[in-house]
Amino acid sequence: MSAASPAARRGAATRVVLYAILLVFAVIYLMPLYVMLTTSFKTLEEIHQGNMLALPGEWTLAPWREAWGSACIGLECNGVHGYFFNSIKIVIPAVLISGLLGAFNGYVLTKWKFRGHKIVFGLILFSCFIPFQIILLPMARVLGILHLANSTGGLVLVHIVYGIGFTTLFFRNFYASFPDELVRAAQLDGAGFFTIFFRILLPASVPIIVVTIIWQFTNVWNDFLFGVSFASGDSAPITVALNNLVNSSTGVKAYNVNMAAAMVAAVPTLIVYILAGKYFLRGLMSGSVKG
Amino acid sequence: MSNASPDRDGGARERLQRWLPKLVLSPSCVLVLFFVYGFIAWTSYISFSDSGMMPDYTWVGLHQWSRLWTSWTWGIALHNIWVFGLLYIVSCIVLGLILAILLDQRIRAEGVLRTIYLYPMALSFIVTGTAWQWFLNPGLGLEKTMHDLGWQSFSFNWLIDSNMAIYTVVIAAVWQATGFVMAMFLAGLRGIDGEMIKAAQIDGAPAWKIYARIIIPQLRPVFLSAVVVLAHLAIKSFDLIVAMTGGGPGNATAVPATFMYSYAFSRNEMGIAAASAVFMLAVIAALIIPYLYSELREPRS
Amino acid sequence: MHSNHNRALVNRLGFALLPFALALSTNTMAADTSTDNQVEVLNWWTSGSEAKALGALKDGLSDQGIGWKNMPVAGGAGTNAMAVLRSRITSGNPPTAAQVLGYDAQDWAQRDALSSLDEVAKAGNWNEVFPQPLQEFAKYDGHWIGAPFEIHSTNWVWANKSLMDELGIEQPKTWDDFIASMKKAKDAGYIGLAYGGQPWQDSTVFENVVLATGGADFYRKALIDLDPQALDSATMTQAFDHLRELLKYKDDNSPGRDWNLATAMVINGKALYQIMGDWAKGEFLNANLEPGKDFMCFRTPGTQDAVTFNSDLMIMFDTDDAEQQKMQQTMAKIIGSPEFQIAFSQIKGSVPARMDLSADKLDACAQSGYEQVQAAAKNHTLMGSMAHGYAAPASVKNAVFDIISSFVNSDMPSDVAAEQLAAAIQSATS
Amino acid sequence: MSFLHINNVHKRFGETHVLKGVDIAIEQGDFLVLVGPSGCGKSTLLNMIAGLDSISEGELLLDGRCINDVHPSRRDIAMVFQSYALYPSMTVAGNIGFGLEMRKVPRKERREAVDRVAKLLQIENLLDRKPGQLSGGQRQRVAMGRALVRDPQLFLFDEPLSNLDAKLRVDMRSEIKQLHQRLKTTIVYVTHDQVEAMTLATRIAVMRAGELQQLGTPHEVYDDPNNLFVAGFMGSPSMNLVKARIVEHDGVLVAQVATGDTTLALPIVRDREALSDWCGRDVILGLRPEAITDPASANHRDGNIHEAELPVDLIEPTGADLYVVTTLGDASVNARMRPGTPLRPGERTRFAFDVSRMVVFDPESERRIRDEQMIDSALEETA
Repeated sequence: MSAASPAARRGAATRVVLYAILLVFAVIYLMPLYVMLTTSFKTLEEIHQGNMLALPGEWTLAPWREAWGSACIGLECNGVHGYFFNSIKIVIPAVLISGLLGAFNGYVLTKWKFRGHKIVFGLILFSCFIPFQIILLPMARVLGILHLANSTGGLVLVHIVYGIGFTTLFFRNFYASFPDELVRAAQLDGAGFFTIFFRILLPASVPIIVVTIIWQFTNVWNDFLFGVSFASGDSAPITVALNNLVNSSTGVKAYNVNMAAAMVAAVPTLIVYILAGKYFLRGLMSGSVKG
Repeated sequence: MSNASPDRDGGARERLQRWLPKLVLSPSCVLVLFFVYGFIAWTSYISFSDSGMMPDYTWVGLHQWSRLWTSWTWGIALHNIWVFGLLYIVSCIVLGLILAILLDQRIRAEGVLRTIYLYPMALSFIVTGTAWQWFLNPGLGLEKTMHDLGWQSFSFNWLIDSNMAIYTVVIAAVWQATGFVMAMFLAGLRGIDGEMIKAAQIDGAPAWKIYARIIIPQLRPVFLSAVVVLAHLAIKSFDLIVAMTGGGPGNATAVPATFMYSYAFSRNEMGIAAASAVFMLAVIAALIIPYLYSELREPRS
Repeated sequence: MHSNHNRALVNRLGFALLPFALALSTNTMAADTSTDNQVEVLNWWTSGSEAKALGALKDGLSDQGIGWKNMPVAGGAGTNAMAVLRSRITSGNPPTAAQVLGYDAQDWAQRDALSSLDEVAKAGNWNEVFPQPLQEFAKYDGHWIGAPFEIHSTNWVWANKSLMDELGIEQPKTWDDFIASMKKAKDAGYIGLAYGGQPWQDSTVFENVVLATGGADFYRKALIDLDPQALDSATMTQAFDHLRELLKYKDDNSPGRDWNLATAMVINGKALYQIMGDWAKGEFLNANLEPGKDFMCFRTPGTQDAVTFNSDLMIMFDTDDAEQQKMQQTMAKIIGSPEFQIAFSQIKGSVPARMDLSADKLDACAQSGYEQVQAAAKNHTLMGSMAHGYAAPASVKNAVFDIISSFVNSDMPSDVAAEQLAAAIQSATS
Repeated sequence: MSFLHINNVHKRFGETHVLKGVDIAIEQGDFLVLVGPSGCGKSTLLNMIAGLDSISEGELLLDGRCINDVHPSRRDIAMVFQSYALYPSMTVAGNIGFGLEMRKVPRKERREAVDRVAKLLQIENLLDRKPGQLSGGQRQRVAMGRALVRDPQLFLFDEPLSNLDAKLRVDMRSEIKQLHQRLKTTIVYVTHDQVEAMTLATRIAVMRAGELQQLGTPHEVYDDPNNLFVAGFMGSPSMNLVKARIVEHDGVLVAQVATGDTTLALPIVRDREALSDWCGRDVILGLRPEAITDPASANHRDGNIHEAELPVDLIEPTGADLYVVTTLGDASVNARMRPGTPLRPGERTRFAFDVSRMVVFDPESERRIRDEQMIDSALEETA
């Protein structure tokens, strides 16, 4: 009976158009991922002869095996697995430490305000936005002096320093929504600075902890500029290794291996994102729009 | 007097408690002061020095700056960042807004679609650049696919055309960031008072007019945030260029970020590199500081 | 020294980086782990042939009871590794020695960072046996500061022999012949010139064209002396015209292509020629091709009388440790020795840096190459390669890259290009 | 010596002077309500008592001990916050017991104390819940439990009822009152709601812009306000304030109010001595709505009733009362009459003024014009 009404029919038609547009966009957005995935399962021969958009005629895991274990990056033919673990070695301490510092900062800046706390926050926050080119030269020198040049340790330090801005922003915005009275009540109850933080605020911070971890994880994992500037050779993170791999050539470009390696580099952030996409979205929001 | 001594003891502990917050904040402050502001100062100084391969603290005034501004590649880099930045910001905002409005129509699979639009943000450009580079490669990607499908006259060789290469970077960059902008707008749309829209509907306004006259004007803060975030992403864009074009063909897609890297690390021109970095910082600061200022002072009122 | 793959990033970045940009790096954190009789050597020779070539040095050292702590660079991050070397030296923790190129050795010497090799040089008569143009880089202020490993030259054409035979092409002697032969290939549906569209490759081709167009004197005046009049001259305009003509014979997909992919096009018979340094020979040999039979190597037509070269130098960092000093001297001595020079080039594809050796043990290409280098050294036509940092400092070199690549990738008129080249060099040297 | 003595306390935040020398003294068992409009400094004063804000100047004495520099946790004070400030990740029992835990009270004792308080507040069944699962009223109880469990010398309440809906607020109000009467504890209670102040307090401190306006029993503050502000602030509907002129009429001091075509002359019976100096000068009269009634409801015994016929502008029945609005001078005046009084807007009717309850203010200083002795006698009355 709804079909009878012309208005309803027009409404239904609009819905169809609406879904069609959204679907087309979805296809466009998925295309690169699709191409990467299918290509990584194709043989080189099929890549050169077949259609980019076609599914693999014959599925092969060889490109993945090669990318992981035996592809040549620069001159070493051990695949990306070593660099993958480099990235893990970098990402775990960097995320944990910058997250903890950010949590402390957010706690102090919202619950233990002092004269000039806004200026301090502004100064910390501004560090999120600086073009990192401005710190490349002195950082290279400082890392050298600290004997951290070309080591994963150096990258951990770099990511901590330049992650503090975002983690502080997240925790500050989150704790700002906690009533100050909570801290006052706890003080009256006799709890000190750390007790209040660890017993009262931190247990209630699970959502923002998840957001921060996801945000920092993707940022650190996906970093290229710092990796390429401060680490090379054996200590390079996966992004740098991937770029080197893709641009290493021995006469033939092994696109399938490149794509497999790209997928290896993408899988951790993709998994994190798909598993915790909602939180990720929230993290993006609190990173940009005032929460 | 017997209870005076525990009080005094408590005094010391209380003093510690009073200092604890600042003490806890101080490592971050020290790190940020040194690694951000100290480094900014150092780089700024270097931009006025005679530094080449190694830092050299001889003051040369504006020499490096005048070399920067007469540099031919810097001109290209500036031109490119203008073209890139403008197209990138406008396209992201237009597309992001459209997607957000479409998704806001009580769409059935909203969660899935949102995830699809947003996932590029989770990937490194080094990863997706690999795909895009291949996708847009005339000999292998889209062009070849179209030819295979029988569309022989199809031609898309922007990636290797020095006049068009920068646009391929725009395409990939927009693809990556639109989802993010969409998410911002979506959150903005959800935050709008529904009663106002009901009132407009009762007044008989058609849907597009409600959007154009009532809803979109209210998203002003989101526009502002989006522009700020996108502008700073654009100026910082580095891996995106490296992964897609490497700054080429020739210097066709050089931007300030790649310019600085090249002058600092391969051309032994630390002075010019520092000047270009300071310039980038100045542009971003001009954008960000007023924004941060307004964001931070607002809660006071 | 041309590692096959490790300039990946460098090339991709397209920052007009030399394939042999200084890529010194370490994969350990500090040198204080080095034991008493061990040398720590920064280098980027890690490909099969390069590592093997370096093995000659390692063996020589171990004969003297000196241990070897290799610090090879994997991956192509040459530029940032340079930053690492900088910070290691400023933080007072230099390696024993490092492999560097041309102007970088001079830069470090200028900073008093290097040990003098005068004693070894005197004993080995280096002043006589190494060609003068190379000494300009290996010596600073009259003192030896670098031990040259070898000489690479860049004005080579690599050709597919069977394709030449098929098309009835003789080895071209003049520029016009050269162009004519490529036209023939193009008309027959082949690619005339295998071309890698990266700034350093653009400039490698360009320096060949300049040398072929203007001759050795002009090359020196324009690209080494950086004479503004020569740079913005009719001859330079003509050189750009020639380059433009040459570019007609490349394929459209060249931008960004690695040099070895271009070499592969010659090997596969897709393309007739490639203009590239003698490291390209390694690719042919790897494909089990034989010089003279399967592929041809000849000087770029019009440049037969001259050689543009580059060379790896081992520089030793100044140290107070007497033990280390002794080992540095020993290492320099080994590098300068005739046996090492031959053995090294045999593996690496280059020719010895010493001019007083017998070429018997080298392959055909290297034999003729060595003769040509010797002749050029005698005739003062052995000149540093602009594209590889032996003609001008990095800042100038990259300014040149900017213009050349821009010319290659656009339809810039030749006279404008010459004018801009002069202006860019002027700006870089100001 | 008073139990809690706030002695000339100042608070400055940078340039702004938030508290300008406040003096308050209360006895053990007193229920002091700090009342005033927002921004008057009452919450700041409460926080200073708690030790959560520092004291810029002056002295704070609790049971004879100066606590200016004593840490909040050692002042033996408990506080109930406006937002309740329940620890979100702890159960109700954890919340209530946290203060004891911090004071290293053994687990068993703690459990007993928590159970005792939970029973007192009838929240035994909620002990294992998290604050997020509680209703507003339940949270309020937990917050009180957290304060009660510690059995402190002094309780502080910071607008504890303002987040509750109207009905619950009234219920909780009387519970707090009962609790106070049962436990005989000393309480300092901040509110901006003058009804709460009136119903709960044994002593009310009315504050405005960092200054104490009046300290007294609810009755004093209500009937005998120190100044125009206190008069206007306390009571709902608020006191009627009308411009008048003091004249001597046949040897009788009257306040003349020009209203429409007639002039109303209200005889002065209170503060006569002080007002005799004000002959021929303008003043402001203050009359509670309940002091203006219909003649039948008026208390005629003391002969202090003065009647006048005035127009009825508006009638507002509230069920219990009928408020009638008329015009006196140039001001609208509220009168409280018996419900069911047959009136219609536009009519004229007789109003009975209880002049014994009339207070008079100096229009310039806004101070009350009153006899010295009257204060003394008022104090004696209450004592």
